[in-house]
Amino acid sequence: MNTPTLFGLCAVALVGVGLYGLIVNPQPLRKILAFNLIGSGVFLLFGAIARRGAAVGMGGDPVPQALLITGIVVAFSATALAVALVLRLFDEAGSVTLAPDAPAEPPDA
Amino acid sequence: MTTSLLLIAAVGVPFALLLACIVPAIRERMPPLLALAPIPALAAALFADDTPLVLGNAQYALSFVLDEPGRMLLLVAAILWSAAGAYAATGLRGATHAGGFVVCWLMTLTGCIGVFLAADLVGFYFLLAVLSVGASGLVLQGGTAEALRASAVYLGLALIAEAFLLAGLVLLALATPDGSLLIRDAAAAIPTSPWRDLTLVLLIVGLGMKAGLVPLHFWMPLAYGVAPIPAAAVMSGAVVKASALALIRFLPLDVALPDFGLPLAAIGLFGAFYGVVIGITQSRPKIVLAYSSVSQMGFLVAVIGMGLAAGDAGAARVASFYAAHHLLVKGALFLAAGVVATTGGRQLWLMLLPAAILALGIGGLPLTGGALAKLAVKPVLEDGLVELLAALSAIGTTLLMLHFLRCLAASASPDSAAAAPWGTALPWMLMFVAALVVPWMLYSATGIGTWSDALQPGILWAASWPLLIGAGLALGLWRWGRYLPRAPEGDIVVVSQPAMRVVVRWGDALEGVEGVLRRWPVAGLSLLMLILILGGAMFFDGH
Amino acid sequence: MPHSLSTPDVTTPGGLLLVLAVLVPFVGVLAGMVLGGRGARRVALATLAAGLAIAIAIADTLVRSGAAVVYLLGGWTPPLGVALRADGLAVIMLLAVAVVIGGIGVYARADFGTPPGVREARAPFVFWTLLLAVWGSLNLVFVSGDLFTLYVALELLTFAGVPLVSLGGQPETLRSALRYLLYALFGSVLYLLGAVLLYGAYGTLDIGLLAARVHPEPVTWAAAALMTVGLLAKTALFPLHLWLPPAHAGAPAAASAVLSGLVIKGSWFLAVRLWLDVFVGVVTLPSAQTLAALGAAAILVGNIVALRQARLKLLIAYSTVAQIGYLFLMFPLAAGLAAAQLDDAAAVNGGLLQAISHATAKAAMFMAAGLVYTTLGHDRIADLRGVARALPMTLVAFALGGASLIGLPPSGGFLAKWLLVSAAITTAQWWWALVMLVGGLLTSAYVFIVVVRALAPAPEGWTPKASVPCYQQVAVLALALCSFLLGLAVLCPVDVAGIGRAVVPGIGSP
Amino acid sequence: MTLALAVDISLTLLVLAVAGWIIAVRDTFAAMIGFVAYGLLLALVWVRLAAPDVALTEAAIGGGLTGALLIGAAARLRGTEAAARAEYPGALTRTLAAVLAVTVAAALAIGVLALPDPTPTLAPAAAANLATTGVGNPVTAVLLAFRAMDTLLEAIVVLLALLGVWSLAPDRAWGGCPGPRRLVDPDGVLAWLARLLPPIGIVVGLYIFWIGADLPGGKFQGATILAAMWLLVIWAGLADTPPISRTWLRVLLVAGPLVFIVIGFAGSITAGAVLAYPEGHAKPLIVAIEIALMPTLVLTLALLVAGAPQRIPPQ
Repeated sequence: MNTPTLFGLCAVALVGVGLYGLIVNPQPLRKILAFNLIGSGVFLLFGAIARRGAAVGMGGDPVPQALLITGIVVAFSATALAVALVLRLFDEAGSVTLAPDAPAEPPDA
Repeated sequence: MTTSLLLIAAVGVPFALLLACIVPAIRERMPPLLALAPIPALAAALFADDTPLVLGNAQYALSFVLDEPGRMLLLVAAILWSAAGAYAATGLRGATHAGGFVVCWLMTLTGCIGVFLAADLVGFYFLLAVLSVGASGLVLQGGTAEALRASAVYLGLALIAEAFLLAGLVLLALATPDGSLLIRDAAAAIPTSPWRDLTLVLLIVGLGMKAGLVPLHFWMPLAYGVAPIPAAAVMSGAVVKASALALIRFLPLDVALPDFGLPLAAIGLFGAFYGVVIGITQSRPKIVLAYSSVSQMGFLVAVIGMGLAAGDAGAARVASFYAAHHLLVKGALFLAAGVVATTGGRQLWLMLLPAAILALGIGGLPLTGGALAKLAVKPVLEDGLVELLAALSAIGTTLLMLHFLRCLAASASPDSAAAAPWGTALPWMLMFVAALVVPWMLYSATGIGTWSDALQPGILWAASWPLLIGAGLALGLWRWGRYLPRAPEGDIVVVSQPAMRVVVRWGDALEGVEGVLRRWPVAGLSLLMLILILGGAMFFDGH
Repeated sequence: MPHSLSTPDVTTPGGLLLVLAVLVPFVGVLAGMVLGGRGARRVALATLAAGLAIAIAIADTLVRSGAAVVYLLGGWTPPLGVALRADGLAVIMLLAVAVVIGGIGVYARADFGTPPGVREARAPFVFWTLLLAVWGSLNLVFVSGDLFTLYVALELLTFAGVPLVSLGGQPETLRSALRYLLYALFGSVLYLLGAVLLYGAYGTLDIGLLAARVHPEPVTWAAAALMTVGLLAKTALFPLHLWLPPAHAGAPAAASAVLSGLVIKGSWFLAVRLWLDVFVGVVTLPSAQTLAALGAAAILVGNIVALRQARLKLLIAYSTVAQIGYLFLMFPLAAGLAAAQLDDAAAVNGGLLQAISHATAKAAMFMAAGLVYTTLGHDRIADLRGVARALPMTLVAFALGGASLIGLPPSGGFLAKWLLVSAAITTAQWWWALVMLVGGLLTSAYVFIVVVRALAPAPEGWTPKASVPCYQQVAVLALALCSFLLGLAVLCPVDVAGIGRAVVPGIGSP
Repeated sequence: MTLALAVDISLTLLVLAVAGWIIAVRDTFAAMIGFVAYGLLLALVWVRLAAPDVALTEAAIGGGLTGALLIGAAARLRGTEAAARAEYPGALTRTLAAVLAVTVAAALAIGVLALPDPTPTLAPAAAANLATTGVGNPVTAVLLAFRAMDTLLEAIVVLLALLGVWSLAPDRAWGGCPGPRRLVDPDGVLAWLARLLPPIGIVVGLYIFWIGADLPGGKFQGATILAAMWLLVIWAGLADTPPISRTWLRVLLVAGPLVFIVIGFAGSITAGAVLAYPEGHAKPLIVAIEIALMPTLVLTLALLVAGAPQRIPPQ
């Protein structure tokens, strides 16, 4: 068992924990949180893979490391958009449930 | 060259008129042109030869050709469309919003002529779809709730039939050597196709539905009952023949396939009697005529079936002849039904008598085209049992037609001064003359037989006795008919209403399940499960 | 191991067009942001024209050269660099999207104008900038040759699509948008996980190189399953469609057209790309059958539920659920053809045609529904009386679009169905043919219901609530006609979709 | 080695425990606090994985900005907690979810253990081409040379997300200032911090940005720190968010990607390919792009956290 493999398995476990949370927790903010957990798991796995690719004096494969930075920023943007949506939904509806109810007919234009 | 021009004009003129309907002003002025729209088709039937017309490039082309069955049917169909068009124009005079009727009429006309001429699978399928959509639109023109229902049933059946046909046509195309899409090549390749049986079943079911084979005939009484008179005339006359013609063209009649031919004939004959039995319980002339169509189309299919069973290529010609006769007579009788309903008093007999001649002609009244038609198909039906059944069917038809005449007379206008306008009476008279004369012309021109053969006393007697028996039965019907149970119009579909309720309940259940699947936790679980299933499907097969 | 894509060693002539196809819409977004207000709309419409020209130029280049168009960004060769690559499949999608977006743009001119007296209004500004963003993202999905770039493209697509859903701002649309966003993110993170695994196993993210390197082993199977399911969630394939119907219920018509016609095609296209070009020899026939089984379920359930909808927009939305199903029937057919050493062009072209004809038809139908809503003030199917009189052209467009969905000739839907049914029979998978035919029947039922209701005469004294400009009707009709006449593609002398794709010995073959 | 491994194992266990707690804990606000801690722990993991660039990004964005965003939202949504708990799915769903999540994770673990050894890597290729880019940090070389397209697209992603957030404004507030107006509490600890920290933060942020070309760090990390400083000032009430209709704001927001695209296309003339740099001028051009991206990123990241416009500023 070496460091990259250990963290690789840790990453996989994080994905599992996140998946569970994403499915069962009804609060949208917690779903966003779970999404971030899965995301960090994926990133961590990528990081472990990068570390396994250490060569020619580099501590890790720089390509995955660069992609990770992009990935983290993209995940942050997604989180920001989702949070803004949740907050606006709260402002408009007073609740944040995601349960699909029979879509009401929009008021006549 | 002339042929190409004639064929292009035959399909192109109605199509161009249809496109011109985009302009509302033209659309409102279109009715008088309805009678003229089929004239190019008439010209093509008379003067074109059998050179194919090919439009397109080497990879794919639409082709049209005027083969013998097509020519016979095109000729009589053009006459009917023209007469019915004149009749329709009279009805539309002064009507506001004639646009819908005109568009559907021209669409149906384009499809009808196109199907009669189409020589390739895709063009045929396309034009058949145009025909079905247009015809269902014509049914809709009745404007009532029943018309809506009948139109829905008609279109639904037509589209189910087209689904069968599409599958059949794809199989045909796959089995045809070097990817030819010509109907002729496809039909020739059926006997050696690896999917021969399936192809034949799909084609027969698909076309049989459209031809009104029992038990898928119920759309006929529904649709003809509610459609405006001229629309019912062209639908029962011309439109329904498209599927008969397709059967003639697609089935490999020169190869004996008794496994398919005999069941087809049996279903056809069953329909021939079924139509009579239900028909005599009806009282509206249009409905009686519709059941007569069920019966006659059944008989026609039986002829084709026997031809297929025996591998008799000649069956194509006589079946087309029979179809052509029925086209003229049935079209004429629907017009008669419309004319009689607006006629009363002394005028009435002037209208009823020709109707009686034509109606009894279907039963085989000597010297009428009907007698010729029965005579023409006789060689195909020479099997002992089938011959007997054919004779019985002639008796039944006579019975049904006499019943029709009685209903027709009863439907006459109570106003003794009422007289049908010339714009409707004249087309009816024209159709009467055409139904009398044209079959004799075709009979000799196509070489089915000679006039002198057809006029031999033995033959005349053979045609007469079923009539007499039928007349006797008709007397019995009038005496005791009130004890007969009454079948609802459109028998099967009406009886099957409770089944619909079950379907609706299933729909409810399905909607409920769909709602559950759209819940977040369920959708999330589905997602994970799918990952495992897909991964597993690769893992276990990959090992 | 056989592979279908040649390694992109060099930039081909005309390759720069691919960069333009991706970046021009995004430059339009940036310019629109700065100019704001009415400027955003002007920029968008100008970009639409320019983009269409670019797409045509790419198609021209492809057909002339007869080989895939390739561009190496920065001159760096994969695996270190990123390549853009457009084969026949990609180019056809590029063209189709350019046409559909153009139609939507013309239509939306009327709905998304900045009101007078205001410098900039929210809905128009957001719509026009995001319309371009959707377009750029889609183009990127079609031409990108790198799995990570594709991930970014998918996210771009989601970020551009979600605000379009919630443009109305009512609680229900916000809820739908949130559900869509969260589920789409769920999908994309799974996709990324798969891509990461592939990099770990093969050291590249380039599609062409991966195609040459992948072989059946646990990591690849895991990656293929994750990526595929992630993409299915974004495509809303049944039973992963929870977000789609509600998202359409309250979205503006033009946004629905974008979402239903185009956005879901992006992730579908990527799934096709992966299965046909990357995971050849990894995915197996049973897995392809699984996809098609979901597709079949989508067709049946979607159509039946569509039949039972009371609102026109929801009916069309469920029709989309069903039509997505058709898009997945091609997988086992292509696999079966390839396994029999036959050309899989019938199945691939069939699927592609289905996608394009659905994109055009569905965009037209949603916009037609939008015009109906404007005119009547509601879209209850039971009460569509008068539509035929007020909006004849729109009704014709709806019917033509419907005919394409049903598969009546000469529509694109017909040709697609013909090809797919042929492929089903050739590969002895007749049950898929059966599903397609039954689906066509169910489709015809609801199209018929809508058209007949709309044909009913209006009650006496009825007047439209609002009149719609003629050009909107023309745009809708034009798109519907595109779909209806797409079957004439059979007259095209070159098999464009096949360019740049070698004949693939197939899925499941040893 | 064994000591290092022991550290790694305990770190792993800690990360997993915090992650499990975040999912399991009843109170959303507490979970958000946990998430910030989780982000910091992850940053440690990144250090252990020899990825200092990522560690910085994770700490700044993953822990810092995301945490701030989520904590703010959780505080506002306190009232919905009870309703959400009532919606909690039943035991069957939870069991199924647990079983499936564990199965998927286990399958993934098998995949991870089956990864090839030695792993294919692009490190040698990157090293071989590093010289041509003129930058010393291979991660920066990947971001701005080898895979510059991804970085360009990423800048556009952030911008699109911002557009999406703005689109959630009520119609009446369009063009206005994002977020609620904060009141100044001159003696509050926040105001004190907001006066104390920014000068330091700005220096640190610019430093991290500047060294990014050659050492770990770069525009994203630097921009995040600067954005955080600005947000701090805003939250303390010392400054307000700018109205989104301001032209200067719009120009700055698009300037970064636009400069990137212009330099990229210039490359097709001067260096033979879009996003290529002419021989010998690579480093200055890369730095130019980074400088142009910097304000864009600072503004975008901060405004993403600030949220949708809510107020029309007094004219």
